[in-house]
Amino acid sequence: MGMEQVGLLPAILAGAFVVVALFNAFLPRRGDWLVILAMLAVIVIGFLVIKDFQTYFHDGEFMPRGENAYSFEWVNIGDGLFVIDFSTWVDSITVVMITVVSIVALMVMVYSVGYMHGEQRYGWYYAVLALFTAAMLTLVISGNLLITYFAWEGVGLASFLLIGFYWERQSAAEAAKKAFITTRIGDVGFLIGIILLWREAGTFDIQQIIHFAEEGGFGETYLTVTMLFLFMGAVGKSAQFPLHVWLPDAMEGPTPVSALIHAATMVVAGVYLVARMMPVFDQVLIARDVVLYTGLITAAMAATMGLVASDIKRVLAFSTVSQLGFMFVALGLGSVSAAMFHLFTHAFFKALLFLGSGSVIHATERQEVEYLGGLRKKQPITAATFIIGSLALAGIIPLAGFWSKDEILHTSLNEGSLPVYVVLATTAVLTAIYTTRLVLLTFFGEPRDHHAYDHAHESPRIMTMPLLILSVLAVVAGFVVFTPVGKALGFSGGITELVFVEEPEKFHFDGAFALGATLSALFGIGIGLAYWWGRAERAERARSWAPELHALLVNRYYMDDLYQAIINRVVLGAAAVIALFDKRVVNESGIDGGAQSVSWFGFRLKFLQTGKIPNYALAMAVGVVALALVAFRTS
Amino acid sequence: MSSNDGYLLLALFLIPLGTAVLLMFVPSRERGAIIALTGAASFVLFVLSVYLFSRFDYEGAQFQGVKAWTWMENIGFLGEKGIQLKVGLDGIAAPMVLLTGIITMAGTWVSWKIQHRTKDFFILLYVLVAGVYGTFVMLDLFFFFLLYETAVLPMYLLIAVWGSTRKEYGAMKLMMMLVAASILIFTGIFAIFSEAGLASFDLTRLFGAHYDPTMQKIFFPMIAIGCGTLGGMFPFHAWSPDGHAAAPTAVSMLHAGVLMKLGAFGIIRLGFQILPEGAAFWAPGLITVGITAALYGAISALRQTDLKLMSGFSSVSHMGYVFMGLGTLNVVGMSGAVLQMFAHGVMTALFFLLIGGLYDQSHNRDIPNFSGMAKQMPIWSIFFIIGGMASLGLPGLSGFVAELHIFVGTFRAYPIVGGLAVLTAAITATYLLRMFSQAFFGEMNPRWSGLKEITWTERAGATVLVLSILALGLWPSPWVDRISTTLAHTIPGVSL
Amino acid sequence: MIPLENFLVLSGILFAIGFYGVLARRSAILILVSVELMLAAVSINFVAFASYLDPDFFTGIIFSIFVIVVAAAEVGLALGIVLRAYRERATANVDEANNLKW
Amino acid sequence: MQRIALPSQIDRVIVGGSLVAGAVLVPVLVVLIALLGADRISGPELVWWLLALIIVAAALGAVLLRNVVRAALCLVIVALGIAGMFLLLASEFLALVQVLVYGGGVTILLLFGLMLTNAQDDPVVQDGSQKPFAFGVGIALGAVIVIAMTDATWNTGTRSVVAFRALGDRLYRDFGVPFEVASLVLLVALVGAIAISRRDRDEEEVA
Amino acid sequence: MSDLNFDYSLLIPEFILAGTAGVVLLADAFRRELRVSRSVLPGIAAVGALAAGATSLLFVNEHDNFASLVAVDNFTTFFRVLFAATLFVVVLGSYEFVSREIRHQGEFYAMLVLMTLGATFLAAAQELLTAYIGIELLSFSAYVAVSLQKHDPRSGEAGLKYVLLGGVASAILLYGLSLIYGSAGSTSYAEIGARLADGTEDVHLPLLLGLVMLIAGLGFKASAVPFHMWTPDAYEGAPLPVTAMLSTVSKAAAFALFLRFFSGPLLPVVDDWRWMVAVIALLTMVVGNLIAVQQHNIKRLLAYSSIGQVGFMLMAITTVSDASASALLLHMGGYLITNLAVFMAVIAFYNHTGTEEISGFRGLAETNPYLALVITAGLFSLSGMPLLAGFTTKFILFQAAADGGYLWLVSIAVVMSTVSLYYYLMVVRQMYVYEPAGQPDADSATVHDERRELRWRVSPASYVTTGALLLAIVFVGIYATPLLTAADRAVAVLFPA
Repeated sequence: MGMEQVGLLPAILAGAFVVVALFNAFLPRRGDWLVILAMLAVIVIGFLVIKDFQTYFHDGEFMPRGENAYSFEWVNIGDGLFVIDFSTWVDSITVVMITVVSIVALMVMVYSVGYMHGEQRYGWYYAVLALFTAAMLTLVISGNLLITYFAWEGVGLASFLLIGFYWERQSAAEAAKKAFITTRIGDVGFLIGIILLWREAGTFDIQQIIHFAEEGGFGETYLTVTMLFLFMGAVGKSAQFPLHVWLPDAMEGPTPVSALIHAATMVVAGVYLVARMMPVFDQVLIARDVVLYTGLITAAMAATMGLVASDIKRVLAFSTVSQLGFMFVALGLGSVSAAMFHLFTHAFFKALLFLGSGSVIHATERQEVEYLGGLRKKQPITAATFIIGSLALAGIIPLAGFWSKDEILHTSLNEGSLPVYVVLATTAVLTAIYTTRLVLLTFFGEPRDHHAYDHAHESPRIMTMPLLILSVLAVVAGFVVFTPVGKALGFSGGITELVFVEEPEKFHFDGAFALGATLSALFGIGIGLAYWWGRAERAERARSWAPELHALLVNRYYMDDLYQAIINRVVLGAAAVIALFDKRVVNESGIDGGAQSVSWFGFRLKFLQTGKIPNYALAMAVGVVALALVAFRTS
Repeated sequence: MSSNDGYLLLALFLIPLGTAVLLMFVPSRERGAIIALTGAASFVLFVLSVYLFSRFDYEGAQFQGVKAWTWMENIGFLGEKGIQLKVGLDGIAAPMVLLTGIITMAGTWVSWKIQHRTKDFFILLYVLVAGVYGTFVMLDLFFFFLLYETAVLPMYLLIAVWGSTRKEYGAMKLMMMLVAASILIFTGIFAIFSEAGLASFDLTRLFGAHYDPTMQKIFFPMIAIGCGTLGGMFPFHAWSPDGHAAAPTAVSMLHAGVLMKLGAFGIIRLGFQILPEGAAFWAPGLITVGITAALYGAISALRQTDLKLMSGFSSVSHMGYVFMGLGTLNVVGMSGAVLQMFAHGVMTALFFLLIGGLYDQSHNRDIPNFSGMAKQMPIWSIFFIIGGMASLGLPGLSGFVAELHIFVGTFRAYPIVGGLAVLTAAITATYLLRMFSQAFFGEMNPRWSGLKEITWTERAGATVLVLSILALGLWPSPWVDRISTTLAHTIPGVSL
Repeated sequence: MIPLENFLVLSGILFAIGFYGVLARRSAILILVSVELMLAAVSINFVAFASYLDPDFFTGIIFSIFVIVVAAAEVGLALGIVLRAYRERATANVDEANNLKW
Repeated sequence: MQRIALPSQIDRVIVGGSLVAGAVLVPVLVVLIALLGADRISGPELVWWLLALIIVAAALGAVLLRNVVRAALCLVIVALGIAGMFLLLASEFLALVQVLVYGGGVTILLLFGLMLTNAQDDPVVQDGSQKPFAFGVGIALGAVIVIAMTDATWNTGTRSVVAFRALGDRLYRDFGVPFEVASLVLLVALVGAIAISRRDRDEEEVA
Repeated sequence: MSDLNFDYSLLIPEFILAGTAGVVLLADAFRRELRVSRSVLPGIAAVGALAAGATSLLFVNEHDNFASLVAVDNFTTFFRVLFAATLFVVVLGSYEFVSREIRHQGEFYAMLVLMTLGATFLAAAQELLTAYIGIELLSFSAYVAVSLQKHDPRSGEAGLKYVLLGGVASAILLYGLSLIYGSAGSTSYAEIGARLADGTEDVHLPLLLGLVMLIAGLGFKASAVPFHMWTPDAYEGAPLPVTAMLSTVSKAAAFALFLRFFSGPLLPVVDDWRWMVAVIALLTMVVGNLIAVQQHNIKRLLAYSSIGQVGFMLMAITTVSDASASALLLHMGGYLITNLAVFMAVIAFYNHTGTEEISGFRGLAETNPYLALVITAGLFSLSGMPLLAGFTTKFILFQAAADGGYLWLVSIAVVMSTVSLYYYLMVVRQMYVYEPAGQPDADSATVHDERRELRWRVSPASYVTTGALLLAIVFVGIYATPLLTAADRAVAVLFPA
């Protein structure tokens, strides 16, 4: 079992999806075990694939281009003119992604057994989880941009289905719609980008495109435009400014789904994509700058919004958006390694946080922080793991988040510029602040909704187990960058080398820098503690202190309203105009008018038929005379 | 494909014709007999269609299974092989035959619940089917057009008698517009025949004949508009929303599913294959019309509240892709057009089937009136969502494969238009998801608590259609190979 | 010798006068009278042509005989029909026979 | 129903017509005779002119006169004039036929018709409202014909009197079939006129 | 002169028809003495028609003429058979109608027979006089037949209009014939052709005028605009079988003469008359079809529709050639069959309902589906819908005209053909879409049974005739080869290679 069989990963889950989706009513426990078993099998095979990958790695002479490990010709027109290969591609990025996806997915699936217990459409839930994971795995192993797109849309579909899982709630239905349409707009760009790449390179194969780009096959402007289009897809999927609006709403879905899809895996597809295409981005620095600033704006903006959000999941969502912004900043600076590293660690602690918040929601059936509080007594495990996750997010040494965020900050100063670094560092402080706020309001202080508090209890073990596992990962995941750990994991040069294959560089650990980062995180935590410790009402004060700013943040910079206005006024307005055009001009004037004019002519002409013999004779006479006159004239 | 398969091609339209004739002699009270007869006929047709599609040798670009029977020869202006009953299949017609088989079967199944003059309905329906099949396999211009018109002929009664809402208006509009469009085809055919000077209507010979370039430039748009009207080409699409809104379920299915494809097929056969220079000259026009229609239909659909009207405009939009694909003049884009013909056929048939399943119970199709239908009719909703996803071009479903080819082909020729086309797909997503979120999700409207899930025949029909959507979406090569080989080798002036 | 044109012009004038009568008259019988004028003009033409251009076969003269006979028969038949119409509406005014129109 | 006495009508027509004809014809006759005397025209031509004048005048009378009986009688004059023309054209037989059929049968029929329909009761309605158009078209038609006739170059040959025998030969032998068909036409006219105009007394038999 | 052929056996079908007419008249006159009921009259007429048609078939591929007046060739045979068959169908299909509506049945059938006889002469004539007398026989018997529905004042009015305008038209035609006689110096087609081929410079204008008048006269018979004005009125007023005859035999005969005369003798001067026919064809198809849209009476509708059809047929005269001539004959055949089917069905309908209004056809599909089917098939065929005769014949006719270089005219014809579909659909809509008058709109089973009570049957004779015609429509629509072959052979004599 090796890299050639990597295609099995999604295939198994896809099979599970089909079986469970169609027959869940007939399966014991609605088939959740089937999906989890499939997931386990995937992990096993995934492990074997990585092992196989390591053998290449061990050869000293690393062969990341194991060539397209497996290829199946899906479409072939004109003998190679237009070919779509179902080819797989395994390299270091793939390995990271497979690891993240399979671990988080398994955790979420296990967790869901408890969380979703008793839900109607329980089987359907698992089926879609399987579908999602299959699509996500396809996305990361694909060696062909179109297949990537294929999977890209597949995860979007699964996301849509899961956000709208509680479709009886109008808000969920709306959120699902919003998520789908918003990401779809990004996908338009993605598809255009893919086709533009094909147009010049003549292939959809990623490696061939990269090769083509590196040889300078594309024109400069052309490639810039193309890569910006491609990046649109990433912006949509990874909820970057200005298409970030869907992700907070996506929290309408079940919380485990948020953990899996909207924190750990699907939303990082954009990061993955840019990382995957980085050699091409390298050819056009303008495009990379766009990536950088998009990430920067998003990171800062989302963090500020996270400060005031009241919904526990939304805070996490804004945090996700913000952290994704960090990753894009890294990518924009050309540092795939930093981005992927952050992606890796973020997946674990953010999944942990989401699952933890799910545990809270499960217990209290409330998710607004105003109504929570003091839960640490009722839910000690949840609280503990949640705090670990929060610290990781805030970037406290030596938790996972610290290492990766530090790497990004480091890169931003080294590769970027001071302003970029300042903004990012400020954002990191903000991150620490809202994280602290979240933790304090949820687990500390007095319970503000006693009804919810009284019914609260620790979640069952099936839910806490994944929390514990993930919290461990949130602690240790960052250590993989150290060479000994990497070697212990079977990567001879450590994971750093794995990620920095092209031009091996070391993990930039800089003591002073790290100290600064830690201090700034602690500073943020301090602010949070000082402000919210035991005093939830401070939120009210914040509102009165700067009402406009507060309103701006609570209303998410009015971007949702702006979009709504655009849709209502511009799009629907245009639709109304065109509908009117269709009705009046095309139908009533064009078609009915044509028919009526025939009828009108008939109506007029029929009165020639007066019924009087002399008139009839006159017609004949006129006919004869006219014909004769014309005849005479022409001859 | 051996030439003996020509007999099967002949059977393709003789069977429905025979069924129609047989039905005339079945007493209208014998519903069982009617159902048995139509069921058997549709199944046989389906099997035949699948068989022929699979037997088609995709390596060969030429017409396969060619058989000819002399009909008129050396009479009047007709010379050697003047008019023949000549059948044959190429890679463009093969998927169309398959499409017809699928939709005929599904359409027959869902029509069994018609109570009012069932027999007459099926007679007309099978005449229509005969016309459609015949047009696809016919290699004689005279019979091509005869059967083309045959497919249009029963529409008036089918809509006016068995339709709903503004059925008389819709029926009359549809019929008159389509027949009016035939004027242009008629004229074009006359001109082609005269210009070719072969004294023969044999299409394969007409393909090779010499036509004056000016003449081609004059008559290609006539053919394109004439056939395009049946294909819902903007701005001659006006019959489509109204006609579909009024038509009974199976008729909408067949009409939007197959008949509109007949229009595009006509453009390929008569326009591209006979008048290639005209086609080359007018290709930008086709592209313009196509992208306009795609955008126009999609934006109009945003505003529609009637489900069928929305599907109607959606069809206009999707058929716009077809014309766009044809206008690219390259194999990828044109293959996309043909794929889209198939894909749109199946998915629009699914739409109409499902809308019919709802309307028969609720007598209402207004989207704002519905809410939370997924609760009341989950199976129906799932089918609908699959159809919708196919329509908005979700990978893995048929629509994506087709649209991808069209986009790629268009980008090759006209990148900006291609961009607009991809954008249209996003608009499609918008109106479909608006509809889903409004009608399917949310609180269930108690007014509809009496609605039942769609019947078993409808489920069966929908399943067949969904399977077709998935088949093309997941494994397109059987289609693509047949189509692209034929396009690359049989149409002069088409680049790779 | 009288030029052929003389006869032809005369016949033409007669024909035109007859046609004028058909157009201007309202009485069915007077229309018949006018038609007879036209037919008479035809006869002149035929006979003139026959004797000037076709003296050997004089088909025109034969034709004229038929024309005269048919014209007479036509008058008879038409009168029958006119009488019937007259009985139904008590007028021979053709303008009033216009129930069938449009 | 008051019927106007036929004889007095005819008297008036004859007297009035003669006066009018005399007033017109005498000067013309004088002119023509003068021309003849000057050898400008031949004898037959003189006759032709006279006849033509009479024919045209009578034809005009037939279509213009308000009195229907006078109009019908004008037709007789035309018919007789044309018979004269036939004589000029050397077809005595045809002249005979013309006089018999027109001067006799047709005219009588028409007069009977006039009387049976009381057409003269209401003389003002005789001309229709489209008279101006009729006039224009009539002039135009006449002009067209005259232009055509005078424009042509007729290739006239020698004329000879048609022998009765030859005529009979041609009529009954060569054109035997049309002749027979003509008899069918007459049969139709006869049967039809009777069937149509007959007052049905046997109506009860029909039901 | 003595070399003329006086073989009277060539005229056997005509003699049979004439005899039939005589026998019918006598049998009616002496029916009391002979103790026969009136129902023998249609029998006699039908047998006569059959005999005439059958004997005509003896002359297939004969190429002879009678006294240079009447040609007996394939062309004649084609029309003889066509006319005899039409007569047979009309007599058979209208038997019930006539026994109810017509008082003078003997005269009526005799007139129908004599119309047919006149029409065959038109088709067979080799010489203008014969053609003329044929026209008059056809016209006279038509005048009489139109007026014979004596209890209906419309019949008398129609007869009056027809006979007066017919007189004018025949005068115009005669004047035209006299001019052609004068220009060519003969009335024989062959000689006219020969003389015109020698050059017409000397007599160009008279010839042109003659052509105009000839076209006007024949246009009157064929009801071409603007000489068509009598048509709607006469069709509406006439008894239904006569309308059927007028729209079929009378028209076809005019076209037979058109073909014979214009394709041979007038071919040398084709440039002089071609545009005239084209203009008239254009006017005819446009005016006929447009006015038809506004009609409420089925007979009137069919009258205008037949005018439209004449426009189409005139196109074939415009592009005179053997191809278009055979296409014309094919179309003529198809048109005759179709029109007869419609008329026979309308007659059957009228017999039961007594209405000619289009709105009276409401719900016919419920009350008599068979009849509705026949009418629908007929109307669709007239509008040129496929699988029916109209499509094939029209397609070939139009293609022939297009090949003749008149594509613009053809395209207008196709447009008008579409307009025609519109008004045919209005009739179809009444039959199929609307419920029978006075019926509730419901489809419960009980109402369904009650509807069954509304069903009525057509008489066996109507059933047989309409059924046979329906089959013929479909047969020609699907396999027109035999008819086209016959047409081709028929016109072969007009265009010797």
